[in-house]
Formats: sequence, C-alpha cells, structure tokens
Amino acid sequence: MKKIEAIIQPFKLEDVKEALKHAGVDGMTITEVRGHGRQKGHKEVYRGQEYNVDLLPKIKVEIVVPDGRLEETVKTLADAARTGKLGDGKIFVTAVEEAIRIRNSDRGEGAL
Amino acid sequence: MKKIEAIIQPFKLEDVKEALKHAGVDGMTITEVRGHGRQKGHKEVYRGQEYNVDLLPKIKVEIVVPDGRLEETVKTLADAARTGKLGDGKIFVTAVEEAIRIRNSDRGEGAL
Amino acid sequence: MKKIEAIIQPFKLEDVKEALKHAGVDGMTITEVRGHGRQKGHKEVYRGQEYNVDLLPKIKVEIVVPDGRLEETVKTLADAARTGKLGDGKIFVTAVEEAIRIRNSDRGEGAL
Amino acid sequence: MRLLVLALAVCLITFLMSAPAMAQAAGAPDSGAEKIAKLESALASAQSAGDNAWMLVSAALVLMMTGPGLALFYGGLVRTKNVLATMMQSFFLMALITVLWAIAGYSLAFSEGTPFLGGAKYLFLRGVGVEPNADYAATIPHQTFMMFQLMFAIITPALITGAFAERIKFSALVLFMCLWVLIVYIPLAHMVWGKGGFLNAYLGGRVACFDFAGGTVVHVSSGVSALVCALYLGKRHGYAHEPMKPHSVVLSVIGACLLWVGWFGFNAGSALAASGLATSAFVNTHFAAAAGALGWSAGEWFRNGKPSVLGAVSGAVAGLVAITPGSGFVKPMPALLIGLLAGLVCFYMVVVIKGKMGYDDSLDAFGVHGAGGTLGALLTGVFATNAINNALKRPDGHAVALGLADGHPGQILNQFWGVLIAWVLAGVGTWIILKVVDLILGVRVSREEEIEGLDLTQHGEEAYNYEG
Amino acid sequence: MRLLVLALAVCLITFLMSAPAMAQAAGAPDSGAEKIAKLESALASAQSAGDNAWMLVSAALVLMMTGPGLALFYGGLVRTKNVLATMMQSFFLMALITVLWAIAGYSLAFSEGTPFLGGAKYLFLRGVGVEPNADYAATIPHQTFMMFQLMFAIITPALITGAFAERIKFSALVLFMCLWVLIVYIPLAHMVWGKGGFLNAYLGGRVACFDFAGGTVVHVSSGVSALVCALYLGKRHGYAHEPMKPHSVVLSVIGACLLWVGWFGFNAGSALAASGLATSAFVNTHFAAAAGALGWSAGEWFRNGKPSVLGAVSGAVAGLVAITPGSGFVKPMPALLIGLLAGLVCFYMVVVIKGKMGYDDSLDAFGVHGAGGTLGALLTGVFATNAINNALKRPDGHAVALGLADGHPGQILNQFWGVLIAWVLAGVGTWIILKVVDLILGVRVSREEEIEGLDLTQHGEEAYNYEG
Amino acid sequence: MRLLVLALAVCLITFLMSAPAMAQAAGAPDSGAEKIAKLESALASAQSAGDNAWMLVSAALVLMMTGPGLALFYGGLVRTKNVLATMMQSFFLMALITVLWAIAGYSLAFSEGTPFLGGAKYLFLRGVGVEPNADYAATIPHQTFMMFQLMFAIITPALITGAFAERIKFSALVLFMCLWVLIVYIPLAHMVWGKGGFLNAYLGGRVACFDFAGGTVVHVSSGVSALVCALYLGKRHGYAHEPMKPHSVVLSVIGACLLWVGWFGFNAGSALAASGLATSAFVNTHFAAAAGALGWSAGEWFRNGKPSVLGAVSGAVAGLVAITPGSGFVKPMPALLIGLLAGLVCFYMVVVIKGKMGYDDSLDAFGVHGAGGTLGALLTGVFATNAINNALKRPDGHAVALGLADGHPGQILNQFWGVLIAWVLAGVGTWIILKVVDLILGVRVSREEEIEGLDLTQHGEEAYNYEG
Ligand SMILES: Nc1ncnc2c1ncn2[C@@H]1O[C@H](COP(=O)(O)OP(=O)(O)O)[C@@H](O)[C@H]1O
Ligand SMILES: Nc1ncnc2c1ncn2[C@@H]1O[C@H](COP(=O)(O)OP(=O)(O)O)[C@@H](O)[C@H]1O
Ligand SMILES: Nc1ncnc2c1ncn2[C@@H]1O[C@H](COP(=O)(O)OP(=O)(O)O)[C@@H](O)[C@H]1O
Repeated sequence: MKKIEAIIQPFKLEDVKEALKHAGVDGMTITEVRGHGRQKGHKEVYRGQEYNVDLLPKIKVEIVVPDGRLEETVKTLADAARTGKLGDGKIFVTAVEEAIRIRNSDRGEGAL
Repeated sequence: MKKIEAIIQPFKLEDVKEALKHAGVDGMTITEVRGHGRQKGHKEVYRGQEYNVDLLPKIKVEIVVPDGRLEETVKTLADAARTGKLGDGKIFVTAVEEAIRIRNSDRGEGAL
Repeated sequence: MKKIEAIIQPFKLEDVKEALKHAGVDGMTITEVRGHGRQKGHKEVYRGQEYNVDLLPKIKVEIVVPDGRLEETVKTLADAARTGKLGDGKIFVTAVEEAIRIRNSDRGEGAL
Repeated sequence: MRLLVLALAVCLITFLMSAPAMAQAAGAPDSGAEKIAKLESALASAQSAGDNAWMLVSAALVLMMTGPGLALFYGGLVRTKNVLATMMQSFFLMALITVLWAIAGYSLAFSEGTPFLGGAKYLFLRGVGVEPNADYAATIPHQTFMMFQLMFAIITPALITGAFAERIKFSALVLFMCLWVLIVYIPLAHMVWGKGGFLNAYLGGRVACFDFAGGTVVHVSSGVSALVCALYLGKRHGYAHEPMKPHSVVLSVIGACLLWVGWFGFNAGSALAASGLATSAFVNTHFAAAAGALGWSAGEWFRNGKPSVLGAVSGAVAGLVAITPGSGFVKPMPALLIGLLAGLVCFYMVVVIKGKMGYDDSLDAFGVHGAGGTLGALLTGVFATNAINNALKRPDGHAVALGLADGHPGQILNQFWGVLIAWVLAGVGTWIILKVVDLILGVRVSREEEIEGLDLTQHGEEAYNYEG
Repeated sequence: MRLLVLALAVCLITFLMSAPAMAQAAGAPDSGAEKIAKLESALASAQSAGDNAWMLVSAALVLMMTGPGLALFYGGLVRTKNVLATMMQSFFLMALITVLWAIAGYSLAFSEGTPFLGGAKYLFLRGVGVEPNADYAATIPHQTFMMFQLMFAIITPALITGAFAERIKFSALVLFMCLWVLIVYIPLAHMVWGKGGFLNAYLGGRVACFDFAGGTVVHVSSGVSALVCALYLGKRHGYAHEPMKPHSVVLSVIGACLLWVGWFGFNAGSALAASGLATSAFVNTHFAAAAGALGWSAGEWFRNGKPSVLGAVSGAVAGLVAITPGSGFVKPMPALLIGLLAGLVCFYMVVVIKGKMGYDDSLDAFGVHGAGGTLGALLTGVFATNAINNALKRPDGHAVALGLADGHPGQILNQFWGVLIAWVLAGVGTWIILKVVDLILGVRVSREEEIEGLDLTQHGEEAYNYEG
Repeated sequence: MRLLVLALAVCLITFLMSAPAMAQAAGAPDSGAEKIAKLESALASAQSAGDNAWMLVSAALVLMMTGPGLALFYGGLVRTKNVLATMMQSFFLMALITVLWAIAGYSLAFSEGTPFLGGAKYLFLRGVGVEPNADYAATIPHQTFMMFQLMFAIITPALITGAFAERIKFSALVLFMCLWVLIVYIPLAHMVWGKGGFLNAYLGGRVACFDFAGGTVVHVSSGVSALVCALYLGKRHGYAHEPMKPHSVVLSVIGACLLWVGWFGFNAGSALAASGLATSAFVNTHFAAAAGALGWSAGEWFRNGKPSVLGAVSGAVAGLVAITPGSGFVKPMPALLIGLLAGLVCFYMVVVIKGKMGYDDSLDAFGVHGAGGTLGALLTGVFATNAINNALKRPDGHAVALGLADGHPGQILNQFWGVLIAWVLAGVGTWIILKVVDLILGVRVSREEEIEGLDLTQHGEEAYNYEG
C-alpha cells in the first residue's frame, strides 16, 4: 500500500474531492496546514508593525491506496488540484506497511 | 522503528490516551483532522443553502515505536478506539528510518 | 528522497524557519499539533473542575529533501529548535518514494 | 333722598374703585388655577418622560442580559459542539415567552385574582395601554411596566438552561419552558409582586416578604429548578472522565460583563422610576458585583494559588444574584458585604459542595442562582432599612421598620417563608413538568446525538466554520 | 359740604379697607404669574431632560446597531477570509456618513426645500443648535434630532453591504456609499420625514404615507438597492459549488441580539420623546421580533425537521424590519401578527424564491430588508390606528382615521405609493451609481483577490491569528 | 347721627360687596402659593428623573466601556495565550477600584480638602446619599454622581494595562493599580474636578484648566503612565523578531465599537444632566470619532496603499480620546477637526515615532491616549467657546471668554499647565510605584512564563478549547 500525501490550495479541495469520488477513491483524511515554498507570501501591517507572511494556508490530503491504484489516484488528484500557478503544491508518496480497520480489525488492503 | 498513524473518533481520544499510558506508551503526537470514508456525513442548512458535510472531525494519533512494540501498541490502540460502528477509523503503519531527540541529539530507538 | 518530520516547540518556529532559509531549505509544510511525552503538562481549573493537560501545543515541520541534504537539514533544524529543556521535541526521518509538483507534474527530486 | 342718592353714589364709586381689584382678584385665581392645572398635567408628563426614559432603557438592558448576555455567558462555557444550541435556548425564549406573556402570562401574573395566581382581566393585554397602572407604577405607561416585567419572565427560564446544557432535546425544552413559566414562574411572580399576592409586602400580601428585583422570583426559582433538572436528566456522557472545558472563556467574560451592565436595568429599573431609589439600587448592584468578584477570586487564590478569570466573572454574577432581592432596601456598605459573602459561598457551593454531591449542573445554575438567591433573600431580612426604602408606611405615616437593621428581626422569618415557598414550588413544579415532558417527548437526546453535539443534531448547524 | 366730606371719607375708608385686598390681589397675580412663568420654563427643561435622556440613549442604541450589531451579524455570515472587510464596511460608514451628514446631508434631508429634496439652510450645521426645532421635535435640542437622524443615515447604507459582501472593492464601496446616501437615501428621507416632503403625512406632504421609523426610507431602500447590487456584481466565485458556510454563527447571534436591543432605540426613539407613544413602539418592536423568530423557526421546523439558530435570529430581524414603519401606529396584537407574517414571508423569500431566482444576495439584505420592509409598509396601511397615534388631527380637532383598521382603506394605496417610489428610486438610483462607480474604479475585485479574501487584499490583515 | 349711620352702612355694604373679592384674593394666593410650592418640588423631582435617567445610563455606559469594551479591544490585540489575562486586567479593576472607591477613593477625590487632595468627609461614603450635592450636580442624587465618577476611576487604570500586556505578573498588577489610583489618579481628579481643586475652573481652582470629561485626568494620566510602564518593564520576549499579530481583530473591532457607544456616556454624561450641553458633548464625541477614523485610515491609505480595519478603529479611539477634554466646550465643526488631527497624529505616533523610539507599548496606550489626550487638552484651549458652555460667569453675569476662539489665547497656557501637571504626576508617580511594586513582588513574569503565556501561568486557564 502507498500513502499519497498531497499539499494543495485550500480552494481546490472541493474539486479534488469530487474528482477523487468520480475516480472511486473514497477514503481520505485532510489536515489544515501552512506551507512555505516558491509561492511568495504577502505583507500584513498591524499598527505599523509589518509582517511578511510566508506560511500560507494549504490543505494536506492523505490517501492510502493499494499499490495498483497509486498512479491513477495521483493523476486524478494532481489534475484536479492544478491551476498552473506557483503554490499549487506537491504530492509525496510513501510506503505503508500495514493498514488496520479499527472497527473490525481487518488488515491489509481490505482495510482501506 | 515504526510509525503508527491512527485516525480515530475524537471522543475516543481520552480512552486511547489512557490505554496507551497503561501499556507504557508515553510519546505521541495528535492532530485534528477531518476524514472521509464509509461513515456517512450529515446535512447542514444555512438560510436554505444545504451542505452535505462529508468531512467529519477525526483525531490523528501518531506514535513512533521500536519495532518490537509495534503489535502490542497497535492492538492496545485499536481496542481502546473501537466502538464497532462505521467511522471508527484506521491505523496505518510505516517505517521510520531515524529518530532524533532534539534536546540532546540522541538518535535511534533511544530517542523515543 | 527523505521526509524529515520534526515536532518542535511553537515559539521556536521563527528560529527554525530562519535557520532553514539560511541553509537553503525553502519548501516546508507545518501543522499545529499537540504532543505528549516526557515534558510534564499543567493543571487547569474551571469552576473547581481540574484538568491535567498533558497534550501540549507543538508545531510539526515537514520537509522533503533529496537524500544528500538529509543530514545537514536535520542538524540545522535540530540546532535551531534546541533549548535543552524537556519538550524540545523529536525529528523522525522516513523514506519518500516519489514527489510530484502539481503545477507542472514534475517528478522526483526536481519536484522539491 | 339726597342722602340715599349720595350713599348709593358713594357705594357705586367705591365699588367701582375696588372693582379692578376684584376683577383682578377674580380673574387671577381663575386663570392661575387653569394654568396650575395645566402645569400639573404638564408636570405629570415631564415626570413620566424622565421615568419612562429610564424604564424603557431598563427593559432594553434586561433583554440584553438574556441576549446576548446570558447566551454568551453560557455559550462560552459549553463545548464547541453545543454552543449554538446553548445560545438558542436563551434566544428562543426571548421569542417564546414574549408571545406567552402577551396572550396570558401578564394577566395571570399581574391582574388581580387570588393570592396565588392573577386573573383574566389582562388576557391579550386588553386594557393594558399607555395610561399608568397606579397600583404598580403611577408615572409610567402601563405597557412599560408590562414590558419590563416580560423581560424578567424571559431571563428566569433562560437561567435554568445552564443545568441541562449539552444534553436536552430542543423540542422538550420548548414544551418544558412553556409549562414552567405558567406553573412555576407566574404564580411566584404573582405572589411576590402581583396585587393581592400572598407575599406582596406592598399590595395586600399576607406575609410581607421583601424581594426588590427577584431574589426569590427569579434566582431561587430558576436555581432550584436547575438543580432538579440536573438531577432528573443525569450527568452528561463522559462527565468527570472526558475534558469538558469551556470552549471559549472569552465569550463567557463578554457575557458576564453584559450581565453586569444589564443588571443595572434589572435592579435599578425595579424602582420603576428614575428616582433616588433607583440610584440606591444601582449603587448596591455595582458594589455587590465588585465584592462578589473579589470574594470568589480570593477563594481561588487561597485554594489554587491563582485566581482564574472564569472565577472572577462567576463571582461577580454571584454578587449580582445575591444583591437582587435587597438592592432597593439596603445601604451601600451592607451591599458590599452581601456581595462578598455571595462570592465566597457560591465559590464553595460550586467548587466544593457540587464536587461532593456529584450532580452535573453543567453551568452551575444552582450553585450560583439557587445558592446566591437564597443567601441574598435571607440577608435582605437582615439589612433592609427604611433609611433607603420608606415606601411602606404605618397608619400614622411613619415608615415601617424593615429588617433586622431597623430592629425588626422577624423579617428574616418572613424572608425565610418567601424562600421556602419558592424552593417548594420550583422543586415540585419542575419535577412534575419534567415527568410530563419526558412522557410526551423525552427530555434527553440519545447518546449518539449527545456525542455528535446538539448543534448538529438539534439545529443542523455548526457554530464555527473557520476553514471555509 | 359735610355730606361731601363724609362721602369722601367713606370712600377713603372703604378704599383703605379694601386696599389690602387689592394690594394682595394686585401683588399675588403678578408674583404668581412670574412664578408660573418660571415654572413653565423649568417645566420645559424638565420635560426636555426626560425626552432628551431617552433620545440620546436612542441615538446611541441606533449606532450600536451598526457597530457592533450589524458588523457582527454580517461578519459572522461570511467566510473567515472576509470577516474584517465585512465588519469594516459597517464601521467605515459610521465615520464616512457622519462627515457627509455634518457637511451637507442633514441640510439636504431636513431643511425646507422642494418636496423631493431639502435646502441649503443647514449646511455645515449652521443654525442647528441646542434650541429645539419645533417642526420636528419640540422638546429636545435640535442637535439631538440631527444626531438621531444621522444614526439612521449610517445604518441604511450599511444594510446594503450584505448584498455585495465577499467581492466588492473597498475603494468602490466608499465612493458608492457617498453617492448612494446623497442620491437615494437623502431624497427619500426628505420625502417621507422632511418638512414639506412629498410623502410626509405630518408636515405638508401631498401623499400621506405613514412610515414611523423607516420601513420605506431604511428597509425598502436598502433592500431593493441590495438586490440591484447583487444582480449587478454577479455571484461570488464558487457560489453554489464551494461551501460558503457562515464562518461563525456565534458572531451572528450576538449581532442579532444587539440589533434587537438597538431596535428599541430605532423604533421607540422615533417617537422623539419618552412618551406613551415611545412605549407603544417599544412594545410593538419587541412583539414583532419575537413573532418573527417563531415564524421563521416554524417554517424551518416544518421544512427541515429542525429549526436552526441562524433561522431564528434571521426571523427576529425580519420581524423587526416589518414592524418598523408601523411601530408607532399599530396595536400590540397586530404587531405580533406583522412579525409572524414577516418571519414566514422572509423565510420563503430567502429559502425558496432566492434559490429559484439564482441571484447571490450573499447575506440576504434583499430577502429580509427588501421583502420585510415592503410587507411592513403595506401592513401599516392595514393596521394603523389613531387609538395608538392621534397626532394627525382634522380641522375640528378630531383624530384622523389612519389605516384600514380605522375604516380608511385608502391608506393602503398611500402606503403603496410610498413603497413604489422607494422601489423605483432605490432601484434606478443604485443601478446608475453602480455603473458610474464601475467606470471610475471598478466595483468588483479580481478573481485572485476574491479567492485570497478581502481581508488580505483590501486591508492587509487577517481576522484571526490564533496560532500566534 | 343719621349721617353717621348712613356712612357706616355704606361702608359696611361696600365692604361686604368687596369682601368676596378680598376673600378670593386672600384665599387664592395662599392656596396658589402652596400649590406652586408643591409644583416646585414636583418639578425638581421631574427634572431629577430626566437627568438621573440619563446619568444612570451614562454610568452604565462608562462601565460597559471597560467591560466588555476595553477588555475586548485589548484582548483582541494580544496573542491567544494572553487574551484572558488581558481581559482579566480590565475586569478585575472593575471590582478592585470599586471597593477602593467606596472606602476612601471618592472621599479623597471629591470631598473638600487641599487644592491637591480631598478630605476624609466621605470615607465609607458617609453622607453620600440620594440628596443632590449641589456643588457638583444639583439635580441628581449625590450617589449617582459618585457612581458616575467611579466608572471613570475604573477605566483610567484599565487603559494603562495596554502598556504592559503580555508580561506583567497579576499580583503585581493588583498592587500597582491600588497604588496608582491612590497616588496618581485621585489627586489629579481632585485637582481638576474636586471642589477647591488646583486646576478646577468652576469650583475655586487657581489655574482654570478646562477638562470636560477627562483629557488630562483620564487620558494623559493613563497614557503617560503607560509609557513609563512600557519603558520600565522592557520589551516582550521576541519583540520585533517573532510575529505578535493581534490574535483576533474581530474582538478588537467589537471592543472599539462598544468604546465608541460607551463614550457617549463618558462625554455627554459629563454634562451631569440630560441638557443641551449633554447633546453638544454627544455630537462632538461622535464627530471626533468619525473624523479620527477617517484620519488614521487616510494615513494608512497613503502610506501602505490600503486602509486597515485595525487602523480605522484605532483612529476612532484616537478621535474619542482627543475630543474628551473639549467635548463640552467646542462646536461641532472644530470637533470634526480635532478628531481628524487626532487620527493623523496618533497614527504618526504609533506607526512612525514608536518604531523609531523602540519602546514596546504593546497596545499603544501611550500612542493613543497619551498623545491624543495631550493634543485634545491643548486644542480645547483653542476651540473652547462660551457659545457652547456658558456656565462660567463674570461677576456682571456675562459669560466668561473661554478659549482662543472666544478671544482668550491665554487659555492655551492654562491648558498647558494642566497637561504638564498631569505628565509630571503620572510620570514620576508611576515610576516610583513600579519601583516599589518591583521590590515587593517583582513586576514581570519569568521568561518561561512569558513564553507559556499569562493565561496559563497567572490564571491556570486557556481562552479557547475549541477541540473539546
Ligand atoms: N520540500 C518540501 N517539503 C515539504 N513541503 C513542501 C516542500 N516544498 C513545497 N512544499 C509544500 O508545497 C507548497 C507549494 O509549494 P510552492 O513551492 O509554493 O509551489 P509549487 O509547488 O507550485 O512550486 C508549499 O506551500 C509547501 O506546503
Ligand atoms: N484510504 C484512506 N486513506 C486515508 N484515510 C482514510 C482512508 N480510509 C479511511 N480513512 C480515514 O478513516 C476514517 C474512518 O473511515 P470510515 O470508512 O468512515 O470508517 P471505517 O474505518 O470504520 O470503515 C475516515 O474518516 C478517514 O479519516
Ligand atoms: N514516540 C513518539 N511518537 C510520536 N511523537 C512523539 C514521541 N515521543 C515524543 N513525541 C513528540 O515529541 C514531543 C516532545 O517530547 P518530550 O518527550 O516531551 O520531550 P523530549 O523530546 O525533549 O524528551 C512530544 O510532545 C510529542 O509531540
């Protein structure tokens, strides 16, 4: 099994969710994160105190899929999340050794 | 070392924490996440605008353990988090190559 | 590629960010998490109801680097995050199999 | 003949000479009297303007106590998943009780009837117009009085919601509150404040119980009912195991501040005029709130080594509760004392006693309003003095001795009777209503609903959607 | 001769004997008259104190409706990234319109001019001092009246901001609002409330349209303008696709409560005195708000199986809107009815009609204020009665029949004319102003700015920085 | 003899004929005088009702400024970990200063004593009842005056808390504030407002300094003390390195709005009656706030390319501060000007000067209150005019020329003396008190506590527990 970890633009979440649903991917976990990268941040001023905000709000989407569905899922996700502008984000893939469904202790790909 | 990543129901956090403490697991990191899976969401209506909320609040518990303690920890965690209903969550296990304790630069299992 | 996952003290974030910038590490993703470990928590009392808060606010910093930059990055990060006190946090290193830049579908180390 | 002519002439002349005087004299009083009558009526209007200005403001302030005041105070104390439901309980009562009051509530509480319940005279507010009702308040429109009283009838049931927060079914709440206002609040209000009410010291009651602004009617009644509710509903799922920290102490502090400010309308408004008595009540209210905050803080500082913000605001509310019945009867220094005692006693009730008794009065409606109200009602018997409030006259025109401070220790007993009646009526009444509502609708949500939270399950909403 | 002497003596004695009487008579009236004159002036001062106290409070309450009231109500309904910009739209108007009003606005609205626009008499508030202006309010300083009216001129444009929330350019908003107040609000206010205004029932208008506190001037005008704005600006990016849940219903509930409380100043303050009429308006206001909340909640309970908190507070606002024009004209029971109808109608407008029509009136300024205001203005024609408001007299001194309830069905037509004029002026005026502003500055932010949020792009700030 | 009889008869008849006139004349004045006396007393009561209504409301409004107003304004500006501690600093002062005031504060400030400090006459509020104290306010209960002044004594020290937010020990704060009120505030209040005070223009002061509502007493004193505190305590750990963004600008906007609304009580209440002067102060207050918001926003728009919400509300507060001393002395157009200048000057102080000087006045208590108060006090000398406030009479009954606007440039010097005394007293007094408190308790928390936050370390609570 593989874990797909995508950092995307928050306003793309709805599109990504829909695309994944269409592609038959149901399980996912999302986290609100902030990211730093090539995309430049913005300036905020509070009573003369300037802050260069370079940690921008992003959404992290985590999906664990059977090896066989990896490529398709990555592609679906990336296509849906793409705007073509700096800051669109990254996808990282890591290996998952085991998955357990808490409800009934199912293990492996069947647990997804 | 292995990383145990469990997505659980928020109201089960207290039970999980206690069970892990009993099992001698001390270190853990938790994150508020939202999850999508088999558990169906709910409808919210704001001034006639309907939203089908299918990202439900979950807690992600991350624990890095020495290989030898993996099974026991997973079992303890799963047992404590189980209600038997849809939405109980998943546990994913991945390999951790190195651990460093920032305080004193200890490395490896000793750093946990 | 490796993923460096550091759990640090929130008030050290600024120092860590600066140190990493100096070291030429640009991309990173941070998450607000709460951690449990050796550092003892504190007591809160609300109308006589006592709570022992043992999940303390931490910041998780995630950085994916080419293998070659792993050690340097870990060191930089750890040095900047260190106060020498309990609760300074941990760094975990895992293997990343693939990285994709959503914007242009670049893959591998070039996508970082 | 000449003499006669002469005499007549003299008379005539003299008469004519004095005629202007007479004319003036005859005219002046007439037009003066008219003018004075006009002045008198203009004066009534001017007096009414001042008093009505204050009473309209007071009514607005008391409404502000419920919403947003209490809605925030309670809303901040619950968990995120229940904040809207908790605020709704206050807000919906603002609407619900208003309609009830317009239709029948005011009449049953304030028209003449038996010593225990009013009559039907004012149903649908017939006859409740802008002419003052001299029995209650001679200088303000009757409707102003009706409206001011309505605001009390709104906040009292809203206070109870603190006891069953985080676990009551909304439909059950609606039914419960309708019945509670009719069966507990209105009879009590009639007894204490209604003309001919059993406990009304001023308008022909049998037992002269002093309750200036609602120690028994508002606080004892709601506090005791809250205790019964907490016992009947049982503890929240996970109580004392899972953390149930206030989701936003900030909201509670805002709410408490608004309660403090609004309470000036509550207590000083109960003078029903912008008079010196209103000022007295205003001062006492403020002093007791301040001392209550210090009292609770001192308790915490001593017990925990640090005073909490939630403690300070809770103490202020406790002080406000306790001064309510005596606010128009006691002097400023006793008001400080009453507040201080209330802060300490309610702190002890909430922190020590509740823990020992083990009931789950989620937001401490009993510990603060029940205990504080009872304490305040009794202390009113101690400190009430005709140096502050001399409205009650003996047949010879002298002011009646009020409390122990005036050398009338018997008043404490009177106060005790008032408190006892309120305890019994609230306790028994609430229990019966809960039973009935439970049979019809069920009072408590299911375990699943409780875990998911009342906001979603009862109202289909979430309070915060920050990520949007 | 003796006789003559005698006669004179008699006269003299008699005169002397009556002299004291005369002296007294002559003296008494004089000093009495003086005293009475003094009393009369003191009375005017006392009357003014009461009325001015109420009116200053009312002015403060109406300001509180805009900030923090409306700022919170609207601010809670938008997404996190736009909350500050939304609050700013209300807050900035508090500043902007004030200066406009001081310089020219008040004069153009309230000095005599044509039936459609006032004159230049009061430019820079020349001649607007503390002496009462008897045309408008004989017992309060002219400046108090000017200030009270200013608060209305502030909240009305602020209501519109609900329609273009989350997508308007701030600079465009500033220009738009200046023009809108000058071109739409001030003429309408003059027509309805200004001396000699076309629709002014009391001061020489041609069509006697009753609008006690601003059903047409405030709510129809802002609501209809909001609709035009929503249509002109188009939908928000992602509307009906992305979730646009209110980021904090808690803020909206607080805001709604403050609106409710502040509305007492708005409506009861429109009596311009702390009179019985003020009390009437106060009661009606409260009753309509309560019934409105119940109406909307009933609609939701029926349609969705559960009443929402946002629905309840929206219903209260709808009730408040609808009672505004009639608050000083109708009896309490009709006020309940008007509120109930408003709750139901606005619920239907917002939930059913808006969905069908498909425009994006982000915060339902039209659905609530446009629809509710129109409904209320027409119902005023039905329920207005001289039993509540008898200020309008026939030449023979009898009170004029007001609405259908008084047997004067023609009033409904009058009301219709008022509403129509307001619709047309607001609709056409707003459209033109939008066109002009769009040409000069562009009204809508870019797609990128909209996605990033107005807080950052228009003001360089973020509302919440919890992680700090 | 016949003649005599005749003469007597004539006299008698004539007398009898005029008797009724006499009787009437004799009777009428008597009963008229009585009635007039009654009327006069009733009139005093009516006048008092109106004035007292306004003053009670004003007192409530000023309390609302501190809590929740200032608590929110400041609470929003700090980081999440310090919000409760910051709100507590305001809230606790509401309690603490009240008790201090009741015991000794009021007496030391307002009973007669030396030109620099009052006496012991009113200790424990002996003799402070509901009878008016004609020296200060002839138409309202003495206690109302005492209470109104108390609210000022509460908010003034609360303003200072902005300077040492996020790093002061709570116990040190309590001690510091007790001493500060006794040593700085009370003497200054006595000098400016107390009978026989050194700077009191109305009651026998040597230097006639005009300070209608507290430019020197409240704002200069707190602002300058804030500067000293900021310098003494040093910068927050991480200042100018770590981000210290306001954790919730939303809270600050709510707070600023409540400050604005409450300020009507502060300034217009300082007329101590619901008079035309109150209206003047009300208008000036509102105008200056509006212009201040525009001024600061203009500064930001020019400097940063966009106006911020925090800037707009800060500007409003600056305008309010600056108009405070002159609110009852100047005309509306100068009020606009004063507000505008204050907005610009305080913007410059906070954004440019503070940055250059490098002290860490966390919430800009000095930049806004110190600078704005000084500016306002001096400008009062420029624009004060007896066209607005003619209470000060020459022996010949003519109103005294007040400021430069009345052709009395010397007043600016008088104002300067007032400001100077306030600066010196506040500066030196605060420094000494800080030294003493530091010796006894230590004023600043440890570095660890500062990092963990004051909420946890000083009060054992967290403001938000959303995840609950
Ligand atoms: N090396 C990295 N490790 C972890 N997260 C990264 C890394 N580089 C980028 N990110 C995440 O991806 C987001 C987008 O990256 P950015 O460089 O701004 O745009 P792009 O991916 O289009 O070049 C960042 O905000 C950050 O959250
Ligand atoms: N494939 C997946 N990848 C990542 N997270 C998942 C995946 N499947 C489920 N989850 C997480 O687990 C949670 C529970 O899953 P769900 O299917 O609702 O219940 P169950 O695990 O009992 O079948 C989800 O809300 C989601 O957070
Ligand atoms: N075994 C573990 N698995 C995951 N996270 C851990 C583990 N141990 C510690 N952590 C994280 O590291 C943080 C610091 O750990 P702690 O034991 O308090 O201090 P130290 O690392 O200095 O010994 C914890 O709060 C937790 O977030």
